[in-house]
Amino acid sequence: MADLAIDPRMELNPPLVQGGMTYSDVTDKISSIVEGKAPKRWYIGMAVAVPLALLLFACLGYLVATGIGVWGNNSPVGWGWDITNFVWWIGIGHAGTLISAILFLFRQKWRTSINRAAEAMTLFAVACAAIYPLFHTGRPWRAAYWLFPLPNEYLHMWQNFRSPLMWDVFAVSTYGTVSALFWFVGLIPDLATLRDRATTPLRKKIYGLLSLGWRGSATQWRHYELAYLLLAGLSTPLVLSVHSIVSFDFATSLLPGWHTTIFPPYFVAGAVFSGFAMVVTLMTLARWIYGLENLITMKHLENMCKVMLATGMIVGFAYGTEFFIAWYSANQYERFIFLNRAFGPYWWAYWSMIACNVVAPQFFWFQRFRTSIPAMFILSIFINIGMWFERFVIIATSLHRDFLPSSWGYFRPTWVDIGTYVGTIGLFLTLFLLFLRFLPAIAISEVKGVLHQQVSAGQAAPVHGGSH
Amino acid sequence: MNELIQLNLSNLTGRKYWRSLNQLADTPEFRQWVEREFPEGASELLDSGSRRTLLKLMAAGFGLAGLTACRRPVEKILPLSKGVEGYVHGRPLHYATAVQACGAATGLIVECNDGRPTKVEGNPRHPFSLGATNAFQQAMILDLYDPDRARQVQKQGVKSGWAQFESWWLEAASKLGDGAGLRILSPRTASPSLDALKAEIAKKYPNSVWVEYDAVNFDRVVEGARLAFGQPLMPQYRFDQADVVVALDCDFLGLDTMTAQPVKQFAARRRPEEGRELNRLYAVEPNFTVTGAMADHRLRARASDIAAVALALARELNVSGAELKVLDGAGGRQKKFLAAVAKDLLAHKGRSLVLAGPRQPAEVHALVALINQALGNLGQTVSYTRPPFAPADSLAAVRQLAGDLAAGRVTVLFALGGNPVYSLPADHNWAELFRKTAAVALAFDENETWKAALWQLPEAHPFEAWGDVRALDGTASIQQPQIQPLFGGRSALEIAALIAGRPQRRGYDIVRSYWTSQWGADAEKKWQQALYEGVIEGTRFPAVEVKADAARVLAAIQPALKAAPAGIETVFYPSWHTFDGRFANNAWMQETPDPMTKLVWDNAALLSPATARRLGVQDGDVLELSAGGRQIHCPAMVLPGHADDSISLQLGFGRAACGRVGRGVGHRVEGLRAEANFWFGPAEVRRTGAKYKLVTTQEHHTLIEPITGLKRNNIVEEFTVEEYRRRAEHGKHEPHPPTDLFPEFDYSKGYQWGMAIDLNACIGCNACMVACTAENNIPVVGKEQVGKGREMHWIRLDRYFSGEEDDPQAVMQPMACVQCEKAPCESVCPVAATAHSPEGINEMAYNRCVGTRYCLNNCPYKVRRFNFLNWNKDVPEIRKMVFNPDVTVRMRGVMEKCNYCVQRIEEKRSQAKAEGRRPIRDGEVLTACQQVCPADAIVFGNINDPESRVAKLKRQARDYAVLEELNTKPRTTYLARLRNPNPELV
Amino acid sequence: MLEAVLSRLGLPGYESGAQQQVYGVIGEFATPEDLLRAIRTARAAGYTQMEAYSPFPIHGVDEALGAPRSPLGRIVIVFGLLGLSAAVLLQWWTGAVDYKLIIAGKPLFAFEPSVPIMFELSVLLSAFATVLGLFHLTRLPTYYHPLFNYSRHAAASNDRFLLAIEARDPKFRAEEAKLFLDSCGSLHTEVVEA
Amino acid sequence: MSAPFSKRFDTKLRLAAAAAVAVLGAAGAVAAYVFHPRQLDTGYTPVQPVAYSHKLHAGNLGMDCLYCHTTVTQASYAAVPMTEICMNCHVRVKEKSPKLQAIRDSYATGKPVAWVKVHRLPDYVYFNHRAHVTAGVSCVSCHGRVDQMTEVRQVQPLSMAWCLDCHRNPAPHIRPPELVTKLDWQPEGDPAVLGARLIREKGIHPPDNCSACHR
Repeated sequence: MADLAIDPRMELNPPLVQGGMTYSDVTDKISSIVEGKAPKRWYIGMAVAVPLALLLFACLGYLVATGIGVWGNNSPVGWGWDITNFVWWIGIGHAGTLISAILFLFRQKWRTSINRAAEAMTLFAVACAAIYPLFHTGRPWRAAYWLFPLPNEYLHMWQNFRSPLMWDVFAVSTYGTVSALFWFVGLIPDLATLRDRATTPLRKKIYGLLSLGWRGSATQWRHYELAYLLLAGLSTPLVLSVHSIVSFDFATSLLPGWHTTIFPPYFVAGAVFSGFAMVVTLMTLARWIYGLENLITMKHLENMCKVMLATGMIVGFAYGTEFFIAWYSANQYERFIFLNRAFGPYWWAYWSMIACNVVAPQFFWFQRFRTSIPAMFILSIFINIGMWFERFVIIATSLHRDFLPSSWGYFRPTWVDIGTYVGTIGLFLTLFLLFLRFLPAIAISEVKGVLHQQVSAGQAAPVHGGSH
Repeated sequence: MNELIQLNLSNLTGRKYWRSLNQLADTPEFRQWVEREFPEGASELLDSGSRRTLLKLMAAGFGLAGLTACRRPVEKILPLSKGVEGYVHGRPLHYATAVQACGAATGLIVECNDGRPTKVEGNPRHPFSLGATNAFQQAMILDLYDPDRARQVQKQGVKSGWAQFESWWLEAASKLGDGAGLRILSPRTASPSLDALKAEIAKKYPNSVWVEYDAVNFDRVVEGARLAFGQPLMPQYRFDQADVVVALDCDFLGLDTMTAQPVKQFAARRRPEEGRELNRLYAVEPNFTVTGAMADHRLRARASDIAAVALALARELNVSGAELKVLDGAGGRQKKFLAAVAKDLLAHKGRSLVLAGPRQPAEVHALVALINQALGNLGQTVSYTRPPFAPADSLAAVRQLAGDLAAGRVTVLFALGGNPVYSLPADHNWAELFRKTAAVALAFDENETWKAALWQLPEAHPFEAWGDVRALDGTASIQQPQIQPLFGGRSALEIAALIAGRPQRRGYDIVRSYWTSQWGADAEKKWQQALYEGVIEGTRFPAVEVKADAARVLAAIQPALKAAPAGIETVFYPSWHTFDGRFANNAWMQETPDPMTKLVWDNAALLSPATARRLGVQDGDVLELSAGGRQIHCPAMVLPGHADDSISLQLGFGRAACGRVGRGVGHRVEGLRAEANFWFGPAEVRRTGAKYKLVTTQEHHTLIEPITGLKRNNIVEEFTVEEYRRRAEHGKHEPHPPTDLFPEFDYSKGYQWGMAIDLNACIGCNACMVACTAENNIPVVGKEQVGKGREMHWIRLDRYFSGEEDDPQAVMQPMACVQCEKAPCESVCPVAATAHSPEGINEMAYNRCVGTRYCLNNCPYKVRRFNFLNWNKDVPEIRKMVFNPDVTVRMRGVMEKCNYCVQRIEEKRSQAKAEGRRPIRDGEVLTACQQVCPADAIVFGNINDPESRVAKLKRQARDYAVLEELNTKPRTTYLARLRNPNPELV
Repeated sequence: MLEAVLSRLGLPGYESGAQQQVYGVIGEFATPEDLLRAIRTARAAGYTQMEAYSPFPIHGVDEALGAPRSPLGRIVIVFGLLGLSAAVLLQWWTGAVDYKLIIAGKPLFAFEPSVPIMFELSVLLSAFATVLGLFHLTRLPTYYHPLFNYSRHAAASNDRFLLAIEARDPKFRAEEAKLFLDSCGSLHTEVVEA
Repeated sequence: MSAPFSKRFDTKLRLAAAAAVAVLGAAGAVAAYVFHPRQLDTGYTPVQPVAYSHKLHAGNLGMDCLYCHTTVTQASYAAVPMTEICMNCHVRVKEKSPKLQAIRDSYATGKPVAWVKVHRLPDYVYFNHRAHVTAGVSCVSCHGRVDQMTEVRQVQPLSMAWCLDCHRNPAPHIRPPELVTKLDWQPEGDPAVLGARLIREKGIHPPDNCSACHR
């Protein structure tokens, strides 16, 4: 974070809110997205996203009816795309919490106009992620047995809380819940704004109910600010814990390539990496759809590029460390598994990962790339792909050639694997577009708060006379 | 005893019998109920395996297993109306019987649950079983319930009946006169009762001919003895007496003897712990067989070069005193090898044994007999008795038959069993010839012969029919039915009786009367005893005193031994999957991998790496093989250690007329197999350019890592006898106990189950795999799924090659769940579906498993198997009769694995408790794999009892744990493979 | 029917004899600074029961209004510890007491593998406590409030800053208060009934 | 502009919320009771093809359970008797009774009588009568006072939890094996004391690991 710690005085310069906007301009601009008609581009987006989402449900239905055999999973590769996608989605979720919580604690004011969308992204990513652990058993109804420690008079049986999967259940569900709370608490004042602006009685009722009767009284703000701070404080260790615990799924096993101690930090860095990549992808899209240049400024995007550069380097370093430790451990299996990653049957996956995760972010050393929308869009896509490959490499290449050469195998995805994965992307985009359409995509009150500081620093014109 | 059989057969037909007593939840109400409850899943439910599966899905449906109880399917209990002697519902009954293959019988004991045979075991009293069986005999039980069996008497495919057939026959018989037009074609049989009937038929129809033919037979062995000693004889080997064994193209541990006896005897000499010194095995062979894998020294030679090798060996040993002409072919390396072998043999006169395989010509067998005689082995390690079957040159007889058929000299042809149209030499179009006459086919399934016949009669399974059979040494056994014919089939014996015009035609009467006439006075007692023991006293043939004049024999045979022509030759072998085609429709066998190639659901043209390189052939390239104007296509597969310029082909595939399992599986090589190259002969090879997908269960076949080229050392341990002796002096090396994070769990009390597997005894014969499949209701998944790595075998045989690719050594490693005390699978299961019993068994609770597959990922031995799909979905009703009622049938989404046959442990435990709460004795609980193992390589027991066999073995210096350094503390440990090399050859 | 019961109970909204009550006087200001100035003057003038309404939190308002610190933190701590102990109990009781299954020869209960769930449950309950605490302290959801009777209340969630002198203020006299707020530079002042 | 929601709305909202909580709580409690195996699984009393009364035979006539259920001491199943066994007596006793027609038919034709199963365990459960009976667990522990039932009724839930309760604390259910079929037998004093003694003497330790029942 060091490179991000902006001096409180410097943070206003260049101003985060541009185009000499006033409080009401902020309100109008953001609210208009929700109140006005959806632009054509939004419909284009939905036209792409919704069919894919439907494909997801088709694939899941087929899976449940037939069995895991419709995927490519086999012995020895018991986990394939299912868990790969799970880890990938969870990782993507991290950026949202990180932006809204950690940057909040670090007083990174520039977070304000992106945190809302980022949090939404978190929720939707977690939702997509949650699909996999549930369905990768092929019999999701059995989940009742293991997701919750239900006391029951029939079995006297309990979960095995030593299992990292059990930790996962708690970590992911907690993460999802807390993120949702955090997100909703942030929404309340803005929903009140929409309520007050509402022209139709229906909107007034809906937003009225959602905003819980928020009035913005000093008393409310007093508790509200503390609550927000506390949630941020809780989310920060939480977000770090989630991917650490996900990494335990692998780290606590004894499989060469999984059984390693650097996984927690390495996974968290990777998560932030991929998360920010996804934020950039979505923000550039949102900007394109709604023209939010003055709110999502180049400064936001450039900062995020810097974060990607930093985390990208951490991840790259982790790759190197793995090889070093493998060699240094003098453990035959460990050594083989890593050489096998780079030069075995899955070499293509490994080198795609390196190209996307280590090489691609290097462009961000240059401001030209950090400030070019097309460049960062493309690079962010590359990073998303690269991070998917990272998870695939970790899972598949470690599993397919473990201890006994007699039971070595190979994993080939089926069309159902692919459909399920693409489907979750569709679901994710659908949810995100709906969010853009019906909820304030940018935290109105927070932006005004920032604007107020600019005003008091004499950088903006808050009001042009009374707006009667 | 026989009353019992009569009774329980007269009661009900097998099917109903089973349905009722097993209380299958299959009543109409139940089915309706299911449909009501699960409109969508119902279809899946109704044809998904047994009701166990049904209920499991219901449990799933309600989320909590207990809730199933709240919806109560009405289940009926249908007790017998009248009792059956000795029958207790829920307690299996065991009956002794015997089955024969290729004229050799093996004694069996069949377990029957509620009237349905479910499991085959060896009969310890039978000299060729000694309590063990091979894989095929284990799989026979599945054939019994094969839904594709012939079910109906037909005339040219039109439904008919036994009565119609009999009247037709009486009609036809009346026209037969002296029987000049009568031909009977049957597999080799060694059945006293049938011999008696043959005699009657011969008396009734003096000019009739009874031809016996088997695609795999011992003709040449017997002929060889005739050459050597002037009379047709069958060699009887004593491998346990031989310190040095030289096998010339003889897979005596594998498919060249269909019995367990040689393995038992051989393995007895591979256990240094038992004090006797290790024997030494030299193998000279074209194909890389399991015998070759066990050999201490192995010489690759084409089948046609074996004669040269034998002759060279004979000269080295100076069998005749006179100088022998040696065929060219024995090259430099061979000479060195043979010199060493000869020296070793001479050093062990009377305690050595040379033998040749049934593929080799009679001359070679004669020469081998001579060698043994010269070494003074006759009467020591090999003796000769008269063969249990009528000796005859079946190829000549078949040629004659073809001629007669072609010339229309045959009016009625009986094909009693087997599948001649498929397996007879390709010189003639047998289907055509059969159609030229009134052919009567008694066939087990609607096979090629059935299709070509006029009358089509369903044959009874050996477990359905009375009979008697002789083992190779003459020992006779009664073949006792376990269940009434499921589809009203009859046995060859009964048809023969019909032909002979006997008044009594029931198999029981035929067999009973024959033996009563033999026994006279106390027949009843003897009969009871025969049924009970499974062998008949004093029927073994005495050894014949033989002496051959070396010079004369050599003079006679040397001209016959010709130098082998250069160039590629093809050799025909029985298949580990279908043997000669008879098991083609047996899914268990199709899915059990070939021990050397690990190939499933296919056969292939095996060739050496060098030859493959020369021909530019890779695995899966389809070859066109041609000889004598005949062509066949077969995919190639490179087998390290195979002899150059030789192609091994396995019989019994590409069945055109066969059940749903075997139809079109593999490629038919019989099309190339004529009288001239019946066993081997020159052939042309051409690449067709086509590709064919061959599926194996083992992707990587050595312990050498790719990329690094390092060897993995802690999986298989091998020592030479010398190294081992030195090691043994230091005693067993105990690994430094690693310091654990947590205190050890206390396993010091009560029974603690453990297993020791002797890699030095295991020959990799697959018997354990099939036995496990039968015992534990293990599903079959098919070629495609195996190709995806989804085979379900709880125990598998890992085969690793070592040494150079062209001439490697091989070692077999049976690998099942090793029951780790610190099981990596347990700690990762989120629902505790796999946990440890206080007795050290890593248990799998199927009904608890949710299917995360984490345990599979974390298992370093990769022995866990996952039901990726509902493998039991399409199991036909009749096929369900083979299920073991003591083991749950698993549904999809459930993990499963070996659990040391815990159902057998629990059975013995409750028995021991019922008998005054006595402790379970050592050796009382036998796991399925242990019980069947012909090499006694698997020992199971209580490791807490220092006197138990397993505990003793685990104290051996060669006992080791696979992947010891992972500190999983496996309960199954292995005894290192030992090799006993000849110093002169290393 | 229900209505009758409710009015007999005299619950909020059903008070018998809807006597006209006054919530207070609300004035509107253009900037936070103006608002703060107004509050300070009002305090100086002796008003104690006041409430400010703004589209975003303004630093200094609480001090100006003399409001106490929020007790939310203490609530959250308590629930956090509750979650922690719940996690320990759950894992210890299920594993070591209720069903003693031997898992990989490990102890029936150990601290190390229990940490993740201990942490997660603490965070979960803390988060719930935070949100429910917030709702409790700010009386959310409460859909009716006199503020909404103020004709320009919508401005409070947009770009205006309101100050209300409430009727319960001992010093409250509607007319005085109105004049007072105007004097503070209120752009629009109203007497708002409850 | 007037307020979007009236004061009454809040009141109603709170009342509704309170009501919802109350209803859900009640529903939960009811479900917990109804779905408890004690309620759900017990009491099943199917109509049998032959109106056989255990009360008459085992109770009034005092026939021993083992007379008909011959296999309990030898096998895992407690076999329902063969028609033959009924006929042992009923060739002479009530040989004309129309109630017994089904029995006589079965005996004549060899077709079994289709009794309806009362005590059903899920299929992946392997219960062994021999193991329990020989250890001294009385029939009554699982089947109740069958000797007082005209129609056999399931009196115990037969759920896994229920099995475990006894496996973890067998003492109250252990008696001398020769007395297992004496359904009305009561030891003088606390049965648990006697049970504990027998357990000590015979070294009975009921397993509670998975494969004890699931294979």
